[in-house]
Amino acid sequence: CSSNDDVDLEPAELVDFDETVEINRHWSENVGMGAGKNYNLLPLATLSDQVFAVDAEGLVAAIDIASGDENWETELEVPVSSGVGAAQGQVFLGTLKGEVIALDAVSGTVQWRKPLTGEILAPPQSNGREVVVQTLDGKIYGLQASDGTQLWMHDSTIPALTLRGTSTPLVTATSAYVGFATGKVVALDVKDGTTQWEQRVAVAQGRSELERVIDINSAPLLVGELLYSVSYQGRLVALNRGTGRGLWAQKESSVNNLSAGLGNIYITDADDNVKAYDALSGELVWTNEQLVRRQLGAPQTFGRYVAVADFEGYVHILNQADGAFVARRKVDGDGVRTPMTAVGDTLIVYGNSGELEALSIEE
Amino acid sequence: QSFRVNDIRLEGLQRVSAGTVFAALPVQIGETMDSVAIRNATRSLFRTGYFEDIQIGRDGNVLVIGVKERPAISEIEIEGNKAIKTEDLMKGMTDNGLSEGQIFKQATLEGLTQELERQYVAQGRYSASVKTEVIDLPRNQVKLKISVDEGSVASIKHINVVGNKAFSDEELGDLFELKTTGWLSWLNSNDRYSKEKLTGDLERLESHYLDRGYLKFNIDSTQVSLSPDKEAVYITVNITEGDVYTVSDVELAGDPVVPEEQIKRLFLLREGQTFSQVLMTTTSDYITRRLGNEGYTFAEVRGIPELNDDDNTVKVTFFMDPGKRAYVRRINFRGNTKTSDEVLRREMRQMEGGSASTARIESSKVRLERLGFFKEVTVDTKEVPGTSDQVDVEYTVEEQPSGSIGASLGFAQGSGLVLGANIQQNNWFGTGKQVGFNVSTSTYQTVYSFNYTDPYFTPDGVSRGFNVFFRERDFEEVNVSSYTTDSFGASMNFGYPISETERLNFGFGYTNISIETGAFAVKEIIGSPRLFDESVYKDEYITVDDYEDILNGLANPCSSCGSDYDATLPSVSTMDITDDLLRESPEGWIDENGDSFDIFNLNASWRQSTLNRGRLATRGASQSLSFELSLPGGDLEYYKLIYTAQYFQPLTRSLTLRLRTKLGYADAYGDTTELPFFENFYSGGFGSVRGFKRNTLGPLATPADVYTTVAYDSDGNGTNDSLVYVLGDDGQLASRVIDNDDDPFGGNILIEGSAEILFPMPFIKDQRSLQSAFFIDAGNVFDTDCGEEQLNCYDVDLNKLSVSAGIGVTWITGFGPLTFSVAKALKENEYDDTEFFQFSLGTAF
Amino acid sequence: CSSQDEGPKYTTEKDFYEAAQQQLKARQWETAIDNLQALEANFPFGTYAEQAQLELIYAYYRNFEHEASSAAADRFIRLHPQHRSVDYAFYMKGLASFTEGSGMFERFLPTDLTQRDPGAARQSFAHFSQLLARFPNSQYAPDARKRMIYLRNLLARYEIHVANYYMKRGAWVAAANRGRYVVENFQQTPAVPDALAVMVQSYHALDMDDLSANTLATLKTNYPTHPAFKSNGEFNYQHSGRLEERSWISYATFGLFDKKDPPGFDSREQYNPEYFRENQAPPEGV
Amino acid sequence: CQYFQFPGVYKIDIQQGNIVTQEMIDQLKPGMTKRQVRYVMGTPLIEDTFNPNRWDYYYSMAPGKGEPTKERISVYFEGDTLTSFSGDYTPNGAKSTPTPEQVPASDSEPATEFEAE
Repeated sequence: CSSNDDVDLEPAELVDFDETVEINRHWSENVGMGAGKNYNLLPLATLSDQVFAVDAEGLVAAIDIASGDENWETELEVPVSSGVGAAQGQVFLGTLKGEVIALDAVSGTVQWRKPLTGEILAPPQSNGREVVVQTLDGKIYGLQASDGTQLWMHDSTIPALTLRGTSTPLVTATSAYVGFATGKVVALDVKDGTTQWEQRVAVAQGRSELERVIDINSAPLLVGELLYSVSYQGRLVALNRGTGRGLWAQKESSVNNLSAGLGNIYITDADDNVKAYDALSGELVWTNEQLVRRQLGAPQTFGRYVAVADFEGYVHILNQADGAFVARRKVDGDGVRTPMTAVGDTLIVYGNSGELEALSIEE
Repeated sequence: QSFRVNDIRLEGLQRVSAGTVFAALPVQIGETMDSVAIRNATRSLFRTGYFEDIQIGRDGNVLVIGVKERPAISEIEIEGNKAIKTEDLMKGMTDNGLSEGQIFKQATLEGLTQELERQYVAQGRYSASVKTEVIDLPRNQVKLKISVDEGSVASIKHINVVGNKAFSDEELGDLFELKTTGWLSWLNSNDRYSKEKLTGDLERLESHYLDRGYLKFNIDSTQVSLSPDKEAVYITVNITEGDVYTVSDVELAGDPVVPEEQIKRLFLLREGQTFSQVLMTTTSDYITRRLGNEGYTFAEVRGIPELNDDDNTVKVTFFMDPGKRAYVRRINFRGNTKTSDEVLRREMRQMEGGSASTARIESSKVRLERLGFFKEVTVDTKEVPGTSDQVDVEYTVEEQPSGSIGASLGFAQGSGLVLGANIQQNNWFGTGKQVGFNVSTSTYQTVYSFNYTDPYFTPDGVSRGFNVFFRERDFEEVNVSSYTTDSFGASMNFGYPISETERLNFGFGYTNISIETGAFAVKEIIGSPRLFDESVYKDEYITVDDYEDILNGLANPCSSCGSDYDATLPSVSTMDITDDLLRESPEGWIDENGDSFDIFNLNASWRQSTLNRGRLATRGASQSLSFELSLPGGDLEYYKLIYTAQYFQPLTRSLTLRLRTKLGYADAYGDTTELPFFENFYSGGFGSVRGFKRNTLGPLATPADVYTTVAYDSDGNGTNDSLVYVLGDDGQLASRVIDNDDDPFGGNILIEGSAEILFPMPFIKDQRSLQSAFFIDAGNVFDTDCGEEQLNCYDVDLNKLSVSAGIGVTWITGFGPLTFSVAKALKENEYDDTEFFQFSLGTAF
Repeated sequence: CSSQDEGPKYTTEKDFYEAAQQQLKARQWETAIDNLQALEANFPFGTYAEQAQLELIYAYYRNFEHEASSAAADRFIRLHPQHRSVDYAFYMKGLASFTEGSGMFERFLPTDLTQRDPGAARQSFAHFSQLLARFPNSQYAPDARKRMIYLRNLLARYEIHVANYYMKRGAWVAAANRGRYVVENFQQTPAVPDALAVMVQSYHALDMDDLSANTLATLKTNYPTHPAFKSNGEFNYQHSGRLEERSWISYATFGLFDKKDPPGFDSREQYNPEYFRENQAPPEGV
Repeated sequence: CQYFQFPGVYKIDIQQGNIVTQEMIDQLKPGMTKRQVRYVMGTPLIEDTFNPNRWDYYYSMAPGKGEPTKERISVYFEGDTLTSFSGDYTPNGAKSTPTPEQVPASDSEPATEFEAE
């Protein structure tokens, strides 16, 4: 008789291929204890020639992108849950206790601290004058960048059960684009918080609480006049940044940030397929299913390639054109979950155990 | 074209009965049929759900209905389910019409898979998925194969309270029932998220703040978020604490039916004190209860805090609405199928047709529990429809065996197999009378006794009873020095309550007791060494050398004289015993007081009990002081004073501390020299100091001293026909000490005590007839005038107490209490016998 | 893996039903129940299904499984409300709770059911009255009616016992109300004469002589031979508490010996012919 | 049953009937309907089945220790309206009425009363 074999599936095996390019490592640094046990993303931030990283216990480090030398290091002694946001000489962080901290980008000294009401899981973003922060309880705060006084607050009611993590706001000179756990993208005036437009990305279906989760955890991506956003168990949409009207939409489900390059939008969906959609028409250009169930992080374009990292710490480099593997390198045994960032042709990867590496491709 | 139907024929029916089809058909024989009627018939037949396809045709004037039945489910197989057992899944399936033998409907199957997934989500298994497969079988049957991938349980990884300044995260964390995965989570699965538990936790959090004066405390929002792999749950609670409020004033409002000072005494909130919600609600409960006692059972009292934000103070006003004075119309009892109504009703302190008082209704419930006949008693007051001030009170009881009935096969430690019928029933045929007759034999005692007590001889609870007994006890068997007592007698007792919780009992009786001492009775009982009775032993003695010859004679019989060893005995000369040859033997008790007595005794006792249950109590206290006096003029004059007490103190919701003590003092008076040894106190064993052999603590008896004797041929006819003593070399008759193991002798002072922690047995649901406890027992027996050579005999000396610790379990079964214990001696005196495991079933000795 | 338990010995419906019939006749209730259940499971819509359900009710009852029998009857009523013998199901529900009160224990030991919890009796009375209301001319109606009378007497006698206790206790209002409850709710039961006597005695003790007088008048006219009347026709007020009747023994022993306790009123022998020995077996299934 | 008893036997209080106070009596006015009387005096515990026009408010208290007290007042009706009442009370409250204090405070044992629940 059929013994009840457990039906859970194994992550896909690594496919072997002949590497067509060389990955070389410029430098590698160690930043504190890394992302820690809980599932929280601690995105990096780059400003002029420095990259800023923070570990789960509040150690902030500023490292020179070219040389990899550490410019300064500050110990905040408070659990940081939001990763780093940076703009015009200032670095911003959010903590589990709902406090926003601003540091001077050059010296690393704390400029001001501002307590808010909810956990901050996404890095505060700033355009130099205002800082926009989203807290887990569905509130968006506009703060004065110089001293942290609160300018405005936009509130939205969020469903009882949501996915861990919030969408990082996209802040421009005039407006702030934010994705909510309600499956909506909202454009707010950055000075007074009034709603410019609001667009629904996904509609909740299904009976159980779980089937009705349609969080937008990915940060809105601005490419030219179009704003791209994807929700969980919902859709990938392209919206006009001024009016919010939808240009095209594809049925998609992802919690990771998007990336753009060579006219495509790159996405790693909930089943860990890497896909490329045409930015203007929304056509599916290519799909790479060879990394299924390897818990992929957000894709990151750099040079002519797009990189994704998985739970075993491998960084896979694919061609932006056809999605084929070109190279692979193991960065951090504990895995890489935090979204990577790119400056020109160098890719900066931050492993879960605190390993920070800068990579680039040898042609 | 319509036609008249004069017959109906059914084709294709397999399992569905013709009756069901006809019942569903809207058309009867004799009616006219047209296309509209045919369509209706088809539709109504489809609605029965039994048929996949229906053809209605015509054969002349016969209506032909061809049906193809939907397949019936012959078997349902579920696999891969561990968390939810197959029976629960099956039950869920049968509830919505999917079970073996039922007709298979696709719609219900979809509904079912969603139902299963919903059940798994409810259990926190968010990543569960259910796949179904329908396999066709012959004879139009199908097999359902359901494979379940339960995934792993989403466990709580992180609970984060944002905005708490006054209390640390750990302090607030303790309030939560939901916990992050800890090392015990596999057992109590407290790291599994559930909505109900979260709401409970939030209420506890709120009352934690409100009880400490944070009146403006508010839970702004809570978020429950799930990691993308659906295996980790994060709970965030955002709060604003607000300031601490102190009480500025406490007032009463509404019409007080009871003088205000009496109510003011109940206030738990005082001016200047930090406000506490729990104190406010408890105060209003006390006031409601106080009004209830006054007869206003419909009274409602609400405490309203008025906040004054500028100086952070709060004025508390208690609004009292006594409502109508309520009266009890009828008191009903439910569940007493064995116990008669009067036995319950006579415990009532609340009268029908009288003003209802919550205190009396409540204390009546406690009195029912104290009877010990019921496992559980619940009380419920219902308003009488049509009146605004009358209530009916309903007591629901669940009966439990009250005593042991039927031939009880008991095995008590030390007294061996207790055989025979010893029936002790405290609720004889449900009449509440205590009746017991005991015909039991065991190695240690044979007892024939009958006792009868009517606790309610008068309505006020004056009890009257008597008992008659015949008892033969052989103390040797139960590790006490060798003697047997035969006693019989009768006694009469009566008692009456002197307050709600106290009773006085009196009794007087006659007992006749006679003692036979064995040959080796210990010195304390009868002096030794002593000469044996003349019939067997001549009062003569022989010299030591003759004694050795006899022994040698015995040791190596001569080879020539055949098997008959007697012939070789040397002839010896015997001499008469003179008193100076007798050893000095101090008088024992029997020498001084004789060995058969007629005693008239009088006993009186005072008993007080506020225990919450008759058996296996868990709260309250009870104590009793009893005094027994054998009246002067009887053959024996002694008195006995015994004090026992126990006290329960709940420690936590499930643990209770129980302290127990038993003190005894007895002594003789008048012309009885010393307390009769058979009335001595003993200690050790079950029910006193566990971990020690039964009755072995305390003074030991000094073994008897016995003259040496030998058989010899007095008249030279070649056979040993009489026994004679031997002259020792110290000029007196030789004697030796019988070194049987040191039998305990008991004493006239008993000190015993024990401290127990009662804990609920794990994995057992119905705890009501079970009690388990860690215990520390201590105790010993002392004697005011010990014999000179008596071992282990001390006057009262507390650090001579033997102490043991262990675990004991008591279980009330139909046969009576089954008790066993495992104990280790912590401190033991030199001669104590320890015993690790002890148990007794049926009515222990 | 799910080992196939030795499948039903019988293959067709008819065999199941025949087997069950023999077992019922041979009083093997246990096996009959199993067969009937197997029949119903495998042939839910067969010709014998309904009949099997009826037999099941009867088998459970005779096997002392009162709850199961009552539940099976409920199920039958729900499934076949218009079935021609659905009245049997109602009747059996009444019967199940009728004998509920006297389980194994009471059957062998002489217990006076009128002093025990009347809950089961009240429930049985309700079921029977439902039967009479819906099927007045069912074949079980006469027997149900007889049982209802027995139950009503039992409930009334229970009230009198309580009244007697309250009189012993000296709670006269309680006793009077219990008496009045019987007179108002249990007319024509043999307990009424005792109820009237209780009311006479209670009102007398409450010094409400006018109430006591006219209740006495009703008692005298309807039940002149009630034991409470003394030979000369006067009412014997047992509880007047006059001291002189007490013997010197009870005096000397504080009333412990030879205490004459007022017995209360119990004229069952005279007015309450022991109608119905309830362990008479109920009629076989139809 | 007041036969000679043990010294000091604890007897419980037997309280029967409706507690009637002077304020209740003062509110009674002839002509009130039965519902009004019932609101003021409460439901009478003794009702005569044969004579609906007469309500008896009887109160008795036989305490464990001490003298039993008895109060009685009967109320008569014509149809639905109150005509007269007689018994131990007089409208202007001449007779001392058992104020609630005389009803002894709760006699339950203090220790377990509150924590019994």
